[in-house]
Amino acid sequence: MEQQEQQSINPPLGNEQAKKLLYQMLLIRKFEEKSAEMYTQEKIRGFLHLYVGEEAVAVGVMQALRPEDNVLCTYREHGHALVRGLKPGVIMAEMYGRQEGCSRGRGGSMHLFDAKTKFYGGNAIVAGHLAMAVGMALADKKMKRDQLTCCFFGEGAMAEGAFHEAMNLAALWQVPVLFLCENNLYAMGTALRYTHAQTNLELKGAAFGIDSSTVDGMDLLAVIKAANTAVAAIRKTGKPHFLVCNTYRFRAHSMFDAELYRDKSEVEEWKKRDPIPGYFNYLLQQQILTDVDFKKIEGQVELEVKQAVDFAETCSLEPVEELTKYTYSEKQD
Amino acid sequence: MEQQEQQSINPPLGNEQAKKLLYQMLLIRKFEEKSAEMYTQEKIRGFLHLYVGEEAVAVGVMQALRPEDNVLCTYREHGHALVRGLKPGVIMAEMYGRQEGCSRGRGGSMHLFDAKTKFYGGNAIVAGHLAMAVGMALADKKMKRDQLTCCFFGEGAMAEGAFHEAMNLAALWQVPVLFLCENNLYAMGTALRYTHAQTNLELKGAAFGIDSSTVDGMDLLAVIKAANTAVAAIRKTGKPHFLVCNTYRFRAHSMFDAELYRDKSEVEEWKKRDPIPGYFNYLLQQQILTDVDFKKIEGQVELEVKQAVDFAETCSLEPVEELTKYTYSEKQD
Amino acid sequence: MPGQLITYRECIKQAIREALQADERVFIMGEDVGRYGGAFAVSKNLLQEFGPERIMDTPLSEAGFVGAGIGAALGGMRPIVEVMTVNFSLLALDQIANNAATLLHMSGGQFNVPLVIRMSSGVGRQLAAQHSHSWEPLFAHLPGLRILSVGTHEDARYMLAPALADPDPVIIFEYTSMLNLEKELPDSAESIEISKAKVRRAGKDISIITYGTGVYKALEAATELAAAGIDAEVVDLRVLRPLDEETIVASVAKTNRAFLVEDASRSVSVSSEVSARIMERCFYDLDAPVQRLCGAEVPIPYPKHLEDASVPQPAQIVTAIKTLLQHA
Amino acid sequence: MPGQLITYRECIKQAIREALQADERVFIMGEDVGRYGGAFAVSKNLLQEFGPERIMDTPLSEAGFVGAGIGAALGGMRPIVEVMTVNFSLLALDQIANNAATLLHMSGGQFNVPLVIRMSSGVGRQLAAQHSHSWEPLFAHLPGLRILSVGTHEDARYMLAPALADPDPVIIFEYTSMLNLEKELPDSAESIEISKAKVRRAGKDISIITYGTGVYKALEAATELAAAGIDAEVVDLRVLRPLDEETIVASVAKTNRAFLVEDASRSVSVSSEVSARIMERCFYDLDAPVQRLCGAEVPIPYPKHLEDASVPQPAQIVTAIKTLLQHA
Ligand SMILES: Cc1ncc(C[n+]2csc(CCOP(=O)(O)OP(=O)(O)O)c2C)c(N)n1
Ligand SMILES: Cc1ncc(C[n+]2csc(CCOP(=O)(O)OP(=O)(O)O)c2C)c(N)n1
Ligand SMILES: [Mg+2]
Ligand SMILES: [Mg+2]
Repeated sequence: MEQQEQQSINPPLGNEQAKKLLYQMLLIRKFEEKSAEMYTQEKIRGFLHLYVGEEAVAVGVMQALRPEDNVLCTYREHGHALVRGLKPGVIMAEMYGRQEGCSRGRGGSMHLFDAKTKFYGGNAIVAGHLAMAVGMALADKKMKRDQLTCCFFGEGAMAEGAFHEAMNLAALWQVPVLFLCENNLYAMGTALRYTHAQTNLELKGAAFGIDSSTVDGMDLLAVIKAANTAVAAIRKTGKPHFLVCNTYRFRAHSMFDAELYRDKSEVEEWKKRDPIPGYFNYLLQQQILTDVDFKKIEGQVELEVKQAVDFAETCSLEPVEELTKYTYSEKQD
Repeated sequence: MEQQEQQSINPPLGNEQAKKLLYQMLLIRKFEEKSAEMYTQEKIRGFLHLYVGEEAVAVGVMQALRPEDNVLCTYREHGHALVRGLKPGVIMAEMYGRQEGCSRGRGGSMHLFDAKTKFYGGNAIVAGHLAMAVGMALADKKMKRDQLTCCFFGEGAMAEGAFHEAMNLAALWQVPVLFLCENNLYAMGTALRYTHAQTNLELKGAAFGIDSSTVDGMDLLAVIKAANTAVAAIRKTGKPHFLVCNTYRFRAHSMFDAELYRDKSEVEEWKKRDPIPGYFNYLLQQQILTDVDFKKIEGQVELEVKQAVDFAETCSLEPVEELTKYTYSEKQD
Repeated sequence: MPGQLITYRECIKQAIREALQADERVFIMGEDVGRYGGAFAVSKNLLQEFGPERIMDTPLSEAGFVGAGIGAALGGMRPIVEVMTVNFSLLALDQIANNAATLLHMSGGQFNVPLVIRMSSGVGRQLAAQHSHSWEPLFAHLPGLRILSVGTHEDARYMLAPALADPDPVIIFEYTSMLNLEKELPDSAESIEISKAKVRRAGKDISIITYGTGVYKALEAATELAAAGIDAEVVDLRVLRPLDEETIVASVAKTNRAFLVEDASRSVSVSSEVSARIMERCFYDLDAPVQRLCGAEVPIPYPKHLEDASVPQPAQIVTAIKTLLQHA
Repeated sequence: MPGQLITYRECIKQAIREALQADERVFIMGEDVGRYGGAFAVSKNLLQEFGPERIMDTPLSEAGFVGAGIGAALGGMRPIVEVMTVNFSLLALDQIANNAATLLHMSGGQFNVPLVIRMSSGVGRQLAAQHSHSWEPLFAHLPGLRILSVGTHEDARYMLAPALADPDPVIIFEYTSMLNLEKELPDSAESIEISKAKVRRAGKDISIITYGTGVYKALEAATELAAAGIDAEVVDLRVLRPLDEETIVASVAKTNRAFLVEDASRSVSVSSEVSARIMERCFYDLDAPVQRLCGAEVPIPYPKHLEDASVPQPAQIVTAIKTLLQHA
């Protein structure tokens, strides 16, 4: 039965789906590399947090979600936004601070929002969105809507009291939240062992009686399986689940980070587990894709990223007169 | 060896010590009954939280501490203050709002403070003192002082993020804190099962890698044993320990509480396990005390409580001109 | 039934009941709102009437359940979150300031947060330093919030409905010390605007501008002043953010004098702001400098005489205004 | 070595190093102060110099480590707690307001809290709504705290020592946007008083009263005004609580006009308080109403042009003061 359930949750990847996932990972990678470039050119300002190396997590988890599910992320959310279906152009425009951006240019890199895809940020107070996620799931439960809320956060966020309160509330209320920890081993420059006395993060779920699991976040197929299992359980029981994805960020915390806190060799070691070649090799082996296909996809991605920049370049600044607009809702009369 | 260690930690109670413990429990009980009476007479105002039923916890834990250890409590702290060595008179004077009180009358029932006995309150923001306790222990560690910090709090407090952060910091920093949970099953009117998804509270220690234990808080001897064991471990290792004492409050949460949330029968059931007769019966059995001794002790306690009230009655109000005194320290020049 | 006495507590309770009856999306959540009956018995029996889905007891987790309230509001509900008292609200202030107050603007108008947070504020029960705060000024500083202060029975009864109808986060301050106070409730349920201050007593000699517990104190003082031939106008700010500057300006333009009364401690208070606005808008109308009578700059002590000394009292208002008018 | 340029960042760093060298009881704790080198590189290499016992990296737990700082201060240490930026400080505000600020009074004078909390504040790097707050007004409202604002290199270099010597909790606001700014540091380490405002430029026509990022902006404006024949005095408040009212009054008594500048949003701000105090103390000295130029009442948006529009700019100060003086 175990076996059967696994299978129904994880049908073998169809060719189209297989390609799409690769496309998504590549899109994140190239989009972010371009973003870094645009940052250097001072087209993008503020904080810019890149997800490079962690792509398998967003891609693997997001495919388990439905359009009606809610998604909440941190400030390291370009990847999630892209996979959730925000157009690269509106994200780039947002980072350019243009009003055609997904948040009218008001938010920048850390605050991507999109009502259409139920993408609730882009939240830059670490762990500040966890309780909101619980509340959204509570609303769904009260309204008897069959949908779940997926909340991404880092392992650093788990030291905040906010994590503790949100987990307890979700468990008490039995609401459908997927608590998705992206454990990339660092919170800025603070390594996991300096953040948590108990470094086996999954154990923290037990303190709230929440079902928990851990997966290799560098392995897309493993993430897909773990996410599908978790999501299926949430949909079935209506209860929260805590999933830890062990991953690594290849680049600095943000563009300001001199990376004094870790050895280059450690980064190089992890790069050997880069999720993109890892997954592509699997596709090669399975004869789902060829090198030629890869090049083709890569070309499409590069074109899409280029178009995003081109679009952002054409976009306009919000008139300064609109500064205070939307501080309060406009009167509906 | 287990056996041997147990013994050295728990020497058989001497007669004097046995009597003293009974005296302390009775003193808390009678002092609080008197306080309730004085509250009804409007001599005491504000919030008054009684500890009746929970006496074995404060008495059992406090005997394990040394004068140089730090003690932090909640607003339900008359008992702890008494056992720690604050004079009943200065506590009563404090509740009368008189300047001879232990906090110059500024604090009242919820804010007993005493530098001499290292009694750091009387803290009325639930869980607000836990992180302070960790900091005090950190100072001791840094200053290489061989002392520990004992921090009392209720099971309700454990739902606050503050609990989570304090536990993690104490574990990371390996500082000597005794986290002492007085689980009386209710946080105001909210029962344990509505406060915590995981009602086995001891399990929460594991989430931080903190050694934890649980004891029947209605049984003085059990509390003594558990407290001695925990304190010995802390003194030996310098690491924190989490001790849960399961207990029950016989009276309302505060004088404002109509107790709508629990059945009288539940309270009656628990009263059968009243720690005072329980302990006294043990002393009788062991022929350490007689009924006559009990009456004598009771008489002494009643006298002491009466004297406390008499003292408070003679005390004076702080002049209104001193209202803002000590908002900032007086200049030391 | 005009003429019937009702407590401030009962006014709040009726408002909540009505809201729960009127809209399925409304629910209350907070510590001890259900089984305990509310820390101040405001929600007594509502659990029995509406059930645990609508009257939700929460654990001690102020940041958590306020955050959840924001999320539930985003999800289409109309939560009334009760933070038992303002004293515990700082634990949730990050949620309020960084999420509730910013989401609409930061998302370019996409996500509004129709949340109501109620909390009990102020001194008056000898609850000492950690339980007697008047933190309205902190909240009144934050853009994106609407801050209401319930200084009368009328507002206690009728302000909740428009607050719930507001598409943005509204914070309602109620006052512990007034719960048992009985007054006649105006008969009409005339629709209350939560954008306007209200002149509670018209007068021509001086404007007493206040809010919260200050309103009845000011009215009491005004009655006494009237006996001394001084006709004071009493302005109840009601909405501490965004301030209704026009009502203030109109009153001061008429009386040419202003006296500000507030329980919160003086520095960087709502009265500071009102004084600054009068400076900016009414300087040339003023016959005398605006004066403030605010809370003492001190953690509130427990004993009655010191607690009383730490907030304005009607007698002080009377004396100060008499002096001010002699002077001018 | 007068004449040598030094960044604001380097000033802060030197002050911290000196404090660590001077007193064994001093240690720093906060997020990323050690291995990362400080979020803004202020504490770079201090870990290497002083070791992990004195430069303590903490987890993301603002309430926890601020509370621990209070405890360590009670335990005889002299902690410098760094809250990375003011934006995260609300998570610790309960600790600051209910513990640090009240313990001394509430214990009847028994327990003082010699704690210093530093945090970086303000706009200036396009960090958007959740990372651009100027929350000095919130802290300046709370009795029991001393609030310092570091508007110059001199204060960045010399304010920390007296803050550490203070027996009570001191909160120091530094400014992210000024970190890279180079200035000459006055040669002397003359002892700095943390109870006094400072006249940064003497003048006779108008008092520009400000703090923090406003100081250099005001000085810049004053230079330009001088060219137009207007002699502006610039008062740097420096201590936002308790306010040094005397310096303000003395300045306004001399110039008869005041113009207040502040990055924080306008309502219930430090400028409100200053305006109210001038109203109370200098009404009859004033030739014109006090004006305020404060931050816009809005969550700060990301794009440069909107960010710039949301805080005062020197050119606006110049224009406003020219208009004000014509008018008078
Ligand atoms: C409450 C809060 N404190 C501090 C910060 C500054 N900060 C931004 S990201 C970060 C590290 C977060 O680490 P983690 O949760 O592991 O996420 P990651 O960045 O690794 O994805 C810190 C300390 C913040 N944004 N919010
Ligand atoms: C932060 C905070 N929230 C709410 C309250 C109101 N309150 C006071 S005591 C209490 C219940 C605490 O329960 P618990 O921690 O179990 O301690 P007990 O009273 O049972 O000893 C509550 C909700 C408070 N004082 N502080
Ligand atoms: Mg991380
Ligand atoms: Mg309890």
